[in-house]
Amino acid sequence: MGAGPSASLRPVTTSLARSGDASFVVRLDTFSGPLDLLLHLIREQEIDITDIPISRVAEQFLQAVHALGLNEAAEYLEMAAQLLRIKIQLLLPRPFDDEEWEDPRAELVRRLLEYEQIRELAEWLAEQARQHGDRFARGWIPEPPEQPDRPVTVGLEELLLAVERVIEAMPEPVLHRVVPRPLDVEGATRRIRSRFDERDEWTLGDLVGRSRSIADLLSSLLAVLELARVGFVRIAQRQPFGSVVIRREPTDAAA
Amino acid sequence: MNRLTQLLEAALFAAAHPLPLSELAKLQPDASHEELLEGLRALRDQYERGGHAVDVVEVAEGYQLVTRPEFAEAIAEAQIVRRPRKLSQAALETLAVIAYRQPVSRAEIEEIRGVSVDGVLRSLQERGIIEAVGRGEGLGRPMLYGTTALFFELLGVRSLDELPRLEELSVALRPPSDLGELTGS
Amino acid sequence: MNRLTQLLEAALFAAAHPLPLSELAKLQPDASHEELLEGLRALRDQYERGGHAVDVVEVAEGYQLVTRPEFAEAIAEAQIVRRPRKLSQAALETLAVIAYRQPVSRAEIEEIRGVSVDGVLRSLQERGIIEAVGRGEGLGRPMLYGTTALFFELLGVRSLDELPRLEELSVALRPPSDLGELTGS
Repeated sequence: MGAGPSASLRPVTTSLARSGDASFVVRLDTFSGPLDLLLHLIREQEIDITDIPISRVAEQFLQAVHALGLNEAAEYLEMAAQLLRIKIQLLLPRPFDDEEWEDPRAELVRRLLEYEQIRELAEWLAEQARQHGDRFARGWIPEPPEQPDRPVTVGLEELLLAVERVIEAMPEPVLHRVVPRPLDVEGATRRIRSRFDERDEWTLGDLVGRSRSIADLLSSLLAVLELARVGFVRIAQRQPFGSVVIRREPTDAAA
Repeated sequence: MNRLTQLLEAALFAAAHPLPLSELAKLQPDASHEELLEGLRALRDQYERGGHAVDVVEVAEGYQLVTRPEFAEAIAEAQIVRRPRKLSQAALETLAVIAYRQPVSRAEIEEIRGVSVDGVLRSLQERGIIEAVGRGEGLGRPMLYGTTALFFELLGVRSLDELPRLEELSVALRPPSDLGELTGS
Repeated sequence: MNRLTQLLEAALFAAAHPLPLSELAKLQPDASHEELLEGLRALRDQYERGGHAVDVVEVAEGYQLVTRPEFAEAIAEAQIVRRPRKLSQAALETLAVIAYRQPVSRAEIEEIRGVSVDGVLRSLQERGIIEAVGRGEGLGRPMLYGTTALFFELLGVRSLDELPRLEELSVALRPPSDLGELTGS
């Protein structure tokens, strides 16, 4: 199923379909819509667009829609319906002398021509984009360190909206007064000192533990610092961002 | 290179996007229109004579420094830059309709293309190639679309005037529509 | 300029980041290390001799093209490259708190906004919209922030008193709790 008799200019993607009687080849995914498919059928068979043999084209169109698995595509089905409607209108007897008669194909022809123009323009755009796509703009602009930041704009309205957002997002004000809780460094020092009876080395996290409050945490930290100051422990960090280790100093000096 | 030419080079170099003449004029407020054009010409000459890989192009109603096309293959192959993503046929056709009929509503585009263009419009808008330019009359006051400066940048054209006129197209029979109005005059 | 020098120029110009020699080597795989360095030197020479406003410099990550400093300044002054841009939501909200509560400490802003404002404060300060105006009472004597003359200029108001709904909003923006009470005294 390689190359069919028609070498479409557009990219080949997937399945081919061949209709029984008329030998035309259509390719799935290469059509950007029912007008495209219709135009393809007409142009490929070198049909005069102003005198479309609707009966034949409608049949081919339907076959193609089936073959392409486009049965689900409302747009294609709509076009198929329109073609059949035109076919029927053409079959109706018309008065020989009726000057008011309008070819039921006229509107379709107009749309097809209009669409064909758009396609030609699209091709021009594609070629233009392809050519210009080979010209690259500067990809990256290093920030000169000494240059001031870009100027900014602020509007009053913007500012007021921001204020309102902030107020909106604010938690309910705390109405009760927080009872002051004094730091208890002495108590914490006693507690921490006693923990070194268990072992000689603690990480700061383990030592301070999960404090019940900020005051407790601060008390513990101050206690550790105080113990380090008096030489009871040494504070070390073996690697950057590693955990802080508190180690009891050898007690020979004290002993 | 004289001072103005140097300033022009520095500005085009630092901006990356196309700069209109009105912006470039700020570099040396006492420089005339002609002097600016002369400076841009001098810069081009300098690039040409020096055998540089870059060039000044006129695009999207401005001036921009870009690499010469003959080096595209090599630097794309070396994976130093990626070529811009190709536009799909659907995107190209939609762009063609918008370019020629802007401002235009989704319904009008769909009427011409015969398919739904919802997804294509969204993606073109996200890529900044088209934008909503207002609302039309009529039912539901539909959003109207137009092309952006990036559209011209992508194509490497100065403005709508550089797009082919409908009369120049090979499609023989002109449809009895108002398709020609935008470019016709 | 020979082909390699041209390729180097095109690559450095179009690349999205500084290019190390290893990447530049991909442009012409048979070129030696020395030839690449020679090419970069040739490009520099060409810029120098031609009196160009650009230059090749080596940074930690590799080679890049830059505007010469003396022109960078002129461009910054002409403000053609750096278009004014809007502040982020986060910056605006922080600015709003400072405008209505000044002088105000970082802790207080953070309490009101419920998020860390470290980065935002720094960037607002760098842009000259706010400044440190003193130090507060209490633990650590925290830095206090206020708005600058540039802020009023941007808003188009002459002074704090001209900010709309000043009294009402400054009360509404009171921090949910008083910071001093937490640590006790």
